[in-house]
Amino acid sequence: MNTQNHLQFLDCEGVPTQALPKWAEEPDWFLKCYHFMVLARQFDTKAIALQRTGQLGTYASLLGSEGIDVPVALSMQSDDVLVPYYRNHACQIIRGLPLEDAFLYWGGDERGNAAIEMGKDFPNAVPIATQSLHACGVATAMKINNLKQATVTFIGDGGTSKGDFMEALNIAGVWHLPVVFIINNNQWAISVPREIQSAANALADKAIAAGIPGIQVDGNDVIAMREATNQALQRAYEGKGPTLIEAVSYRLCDHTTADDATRYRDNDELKAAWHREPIKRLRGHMVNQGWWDEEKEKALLHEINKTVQKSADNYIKMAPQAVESFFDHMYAELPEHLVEQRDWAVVKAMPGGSHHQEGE
Amino acid sequence: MNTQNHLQFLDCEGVPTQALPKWAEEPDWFLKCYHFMVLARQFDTKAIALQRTGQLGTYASLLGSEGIDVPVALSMQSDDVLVPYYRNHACQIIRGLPLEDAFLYWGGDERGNAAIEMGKDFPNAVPIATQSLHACGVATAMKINNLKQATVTFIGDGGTSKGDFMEALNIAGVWHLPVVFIINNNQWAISVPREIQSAANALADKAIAAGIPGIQVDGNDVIAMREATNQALQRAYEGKGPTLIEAVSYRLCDHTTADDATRYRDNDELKAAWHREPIKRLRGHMVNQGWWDEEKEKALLHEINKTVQKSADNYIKMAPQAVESFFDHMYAELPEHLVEQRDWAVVKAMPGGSHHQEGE
Amino acid sequence: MKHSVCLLEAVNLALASEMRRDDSIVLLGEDIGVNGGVFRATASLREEFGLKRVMDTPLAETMIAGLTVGMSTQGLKPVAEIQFMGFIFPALEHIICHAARMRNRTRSRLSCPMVIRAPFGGGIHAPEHHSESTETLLAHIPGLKVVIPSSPARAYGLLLAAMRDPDPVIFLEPKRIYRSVQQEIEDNGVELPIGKCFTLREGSDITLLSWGAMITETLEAAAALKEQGIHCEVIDVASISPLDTETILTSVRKTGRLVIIHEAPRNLGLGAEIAATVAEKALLELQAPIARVTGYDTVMPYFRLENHYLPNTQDIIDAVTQTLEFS
Amino acid sequence: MKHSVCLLEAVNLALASEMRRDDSIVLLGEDIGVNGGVFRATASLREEFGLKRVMDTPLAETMIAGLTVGMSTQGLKPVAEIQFMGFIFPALEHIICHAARMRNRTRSRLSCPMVIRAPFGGGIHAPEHHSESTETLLAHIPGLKVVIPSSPARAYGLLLAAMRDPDPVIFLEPKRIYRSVQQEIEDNGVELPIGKCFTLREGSDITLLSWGAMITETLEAAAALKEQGIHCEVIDVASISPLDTETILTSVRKTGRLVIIHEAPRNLGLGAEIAATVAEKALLELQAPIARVTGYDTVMPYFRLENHYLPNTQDIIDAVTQTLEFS
Ligand SMILES: Cc1ncc(C[n+]2csc(CCOP(=O)(O)OP(=O)(O)O)c2C)c(N)n1
Ligand SMILES: Cc1ncc(C[n+]2csc(CCOP(=O)(O)OP(=O)(O)O)c2C)c(N)n1
Ligand SMILES: [Mg+2]
Ligand SMILES: [Mg+2]
Repeated sequence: MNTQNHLQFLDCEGVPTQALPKWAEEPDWFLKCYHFMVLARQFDTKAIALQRTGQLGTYASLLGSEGIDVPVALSMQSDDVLVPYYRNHACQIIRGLPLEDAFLYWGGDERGNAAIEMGKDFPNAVPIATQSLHACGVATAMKINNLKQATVTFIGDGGTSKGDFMEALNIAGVWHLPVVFIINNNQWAISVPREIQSAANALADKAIAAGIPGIQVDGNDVIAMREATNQALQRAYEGKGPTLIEAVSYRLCDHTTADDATRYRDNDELKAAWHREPIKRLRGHMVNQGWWDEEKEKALLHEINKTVQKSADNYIKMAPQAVESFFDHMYAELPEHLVEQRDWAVVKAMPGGSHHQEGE
Repeated sequence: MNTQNHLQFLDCEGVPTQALPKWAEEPDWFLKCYHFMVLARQFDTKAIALQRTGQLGTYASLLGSEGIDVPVALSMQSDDVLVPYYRNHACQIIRGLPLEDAFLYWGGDERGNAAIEMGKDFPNAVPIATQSLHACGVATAMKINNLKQATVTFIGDGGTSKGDFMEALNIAGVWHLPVVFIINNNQWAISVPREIQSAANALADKAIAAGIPGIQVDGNDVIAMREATNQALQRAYEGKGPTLIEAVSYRLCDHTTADDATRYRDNDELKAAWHREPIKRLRGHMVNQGWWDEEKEKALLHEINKTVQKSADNYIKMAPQAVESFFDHMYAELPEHLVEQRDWAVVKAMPGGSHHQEGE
Repeated sequence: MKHSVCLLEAVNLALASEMRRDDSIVLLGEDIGVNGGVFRATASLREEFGLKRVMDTPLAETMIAGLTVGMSTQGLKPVAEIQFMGFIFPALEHIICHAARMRNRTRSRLSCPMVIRAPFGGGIHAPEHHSESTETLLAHIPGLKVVIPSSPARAYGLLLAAMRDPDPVIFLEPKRIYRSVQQEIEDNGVELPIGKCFTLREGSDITLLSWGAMITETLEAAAALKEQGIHCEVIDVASISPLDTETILTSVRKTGRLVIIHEAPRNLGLGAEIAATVAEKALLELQAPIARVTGYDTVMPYFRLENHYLPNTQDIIDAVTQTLEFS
Repeated sequence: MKHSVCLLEAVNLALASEMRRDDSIVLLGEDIGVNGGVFRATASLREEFGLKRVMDTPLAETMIAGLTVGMSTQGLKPVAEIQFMGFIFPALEHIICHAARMRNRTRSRLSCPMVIRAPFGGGIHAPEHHSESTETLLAHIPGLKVVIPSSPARAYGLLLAAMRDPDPVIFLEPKRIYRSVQQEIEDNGVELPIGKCFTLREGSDITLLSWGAMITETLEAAAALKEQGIHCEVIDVASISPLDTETILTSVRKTGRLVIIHEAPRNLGLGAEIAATVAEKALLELQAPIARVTGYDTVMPYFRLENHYLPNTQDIIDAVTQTLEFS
């Protein structure tokens, strides 16, 4: 098995490096893909701006992952299930998460995980790598219920070092689960570079340990990502089991808004990475194909800008949750002691109210 | 990398399947190896007998692992460190654990882990796979202190599915640690067969995920085991990093004395495995070489029988630990509340004494 | 149909019964299939329900818990077995960070109806790590329910309730009494309430609170004390989270005296919470300090000394006597 | 030389100071090297002590804990950082089953002198899982020591003690007050005792017990109450395991009233053990029920509502007032 076959179709300027797949002859998919990549990036810019002005909490930028998330989301069926990590806003938004709700989540409000449009998709996973096992559980349910569906789950390069991820690959192999694992190998786990995570030649090699297919893909190349994802999904739908895709990208941003990457990362490396970034590359291809021009670009930016701004405004206008909301979803039915504590919390939230309960 | 190279020198009858290494010309090592394998097996028989008569607790038989543990122990230097799982009595005994203490441990007495002869070796690990990480910690200490030593750690085939093991391979690869991982792949984890543990072609393939060398070895062939272990140890001593050895064997016994393998295991499979067992194979080779005969066999059995019997007698005669012993090693210095509780326990152990403390 | 069963068989009965009723229930764990579990709690279920509903897993507790969380969000009701409670630690991240939080995190969009079963407690002469009582670690976690049966009937009824609960339930089985008592129970699918204590014996002089295997010694002590004319009220806490504070307070208000008995270490054992709550809500009704008869704050010793670690009947009798003598 | 430092810098100072004194101390954790830790607790230590003593690890808490156990048995004194306490769960098996047990298991042949540091607690507007106070899970485990500083000086002195302790110490750093107060401390290598409370303020009317970040609000409440003529004794528990019961009892015997304040959930929070112990040993000296001012038994809400979860100064004042009014 040779997992190091680095799948690539477009070079950094968007020029094909090999014959393109048949589907790439039509512009429609590319236009849609480009639309969402630009949307994702504008959402990102806005989120950072909101954070800088105190209107959002610590935020994990998606910058540099557009070329992975967008083609993956576009390849999935709506009844597939997404089990994301915390950097898949682009994927989530395409699958239906309203922009408002995406802001809400990063604004420190649980309602950001509640949108009915998310269906059975999982919310963001903050504890690293735990999502890989949840995805296997979801895929097990699909398999038990004989559904022709697949589960797609993401993880960072750092996350691949945690036991959960490796246990997940392993069980997916043994149980032949309809699950697609996608590593966003953006080369950094906060300050820790890829080579300190593992001595594996490629992170895709971790598939070998689990006896499943693994492939390394250029994560800045949407054609390669679509190809790899589609094949993996087909395998899943056809009962042929799991696939591991290592999407090689670069974290073009700080780890989060609470991080300062200049403390540990070389500026030249970052510069070089910008040269490979996915939006420019796709635009290059579209322009070369005659599908895109300055004017269309301008119109798109304008439209998306409006959408994002409106969502941000809606987000900011949204009334906060009631205090009791953090009690109300602890259990399907609130136990006695929580009813009591909920009352204290409500009273405390009133002017002059106190947290401390009445003595007997 | 081809990890599936199944290393083997002797067939089931002890007939060479390929040219033997140079060192195999001399009988000494083989005689020693044979001695300890027989000792291990007799210890095992005695332990099971003691368990059946209520003089030992639940006991994990070593039957079928003699061909792995003995050559590994004989290959190690005394200042190497052993980090065992719970089925390495043979290895531990060769490294100095008195037979009495081995009985003591399985007799439910912590003193069985205390023998000064164990040096810095770890006691048995009951929580599966945790030892793999401890071994990496030990190897890290060796590396930091610039010692030309190696850490050797064992695990079962079942244990290779637990995150700890995979995290351990991974860190050993990244930090280039002087550690040798040995999988005793005895095909079963209690009732769960090897193929339900992993879809990997070989468990040795898990090395690829960590970017380290892995090799599959016939675990019933002491020559192969010595070769593989020696090479791995040399690599470690020379600062060349870790090695994973998958020793293919068979659990010739129940999982423990609390288990009944007939519930889940085919008798034919067991019978076939007895044909491959390590002691008969080594004896075949020694007889073929003219190093061994009936008479020597008889003398050895007699001698070892005496040794084992004497140790068992000593074990049974040993006075129990004082009650307070389970307090005295909780901390280097006993905190106040434990001093108080220790007193209650001592009083309670007296005739008519009670556990419950005096009120104030 | 009536069955004369021990606690272990009652677990098996409840699993089989509910699996017949509810197709969404699936079991997973180490050695639960052909082997029927190392204690035989799942014996013959593989035969009846097949590979897809009784799944032997690879050896990885983190994985078991993670799979369970995943499955439970998608319409299945997984019942996972952790072979011994001493091996539950790798599962805690998934239990604490996900099972206990999914409903709240998603404002009820997703939830985790799931059961994790594990035998626990000492006294069966087992090797190290096979005798723990670390229920505190689970009872402390908001979002979980933690249930401990102490008789075949309660095992049957509470396990049914656990499987029907819309939220994650940790079901701890006191293995020391897995086979100690047989009881006639009817396999009628009737559950017992989670979140309620069971008063096993009424009495007016003192309240004895316990759960799990220690109920045996607690009842023994109560019977012995009766001979001396002392009337103990014996309550099986059963649901250690959420706690049925009302029943406990009512009893203590009646008797004025309380002894709590548990195997777990004293420090931050559940006895602490119960004592604190009672002292807070019924201080003036207490006629004596609350006594706790517990395991020590040490590691459970290897089995040769484990009986010195475990509270026994005499300990309880002594604690009751002292509490009654207090003035 | 005197340094004016905040709690975070005091941690850094203690680490540097002891690493200079003791070659066997090595640090490991995620992002502790070049980055100096996500909070900068290990800033500049990589530069001073090199790669071999300040080790960035792959992202795996189980591994960090397992390595730490292994190293500690071989003559090193590892000090591991868990980036946030919310990520400590994968480390628990190694902490509970090995670090806490190695000495006992081997009758002191091997031991685990090691420190695990983790920032904990809410109030910094962090994402989910970055605000937990699950100290109960560690304090309940026999064989560990659990220490929580609440000022720069105590951070410095207690961390030195932790690094010199022959047994495993969990060192929890209240990140809400990482930078809130500057204090002059001398880098003189003088440790403070583990296992002892610190009386921060003497008073005769009521005892207030707390630890970590909540000490701030507790002292504020005491100051405000002073204005009303109420004299609070304020005790920083500091070592939550083993607990300094003596100092606590002495104070409560003097004041007759006790309020315990903590961020962790109420149910089985450490307040439960303290209240139970005090009620047991000093029942007759108590003039009012012990009050617990705590977090709720819910998941810590996302940060928009976290201030509603955290106890505040007014809560403490109210609890004191009610306790004093009790009769
Ligand atoms: C179990 C756990 N440990 C530590 C953290 C803190 N943490 C958050 S993100 C991160 C780095 C993750 O890097 P990677 O997996 O490469 O994903 P990326 O952020 O680069 O996309 C760390 C250490 C966490 N969230 N969960
Ligand atoms: C973490 C953990 N989970 C479960 C167990 C219970 N258990 C003990 S041995 C065993 C099977 C181990 O099989 P394997 O690793 O193949 O080793 P073998 O016993 O076959 O040598 C199990 C499940 C345990 N000891 N630790
Ligand atoms: Mg990354
Ligand atoms: Mg095995």
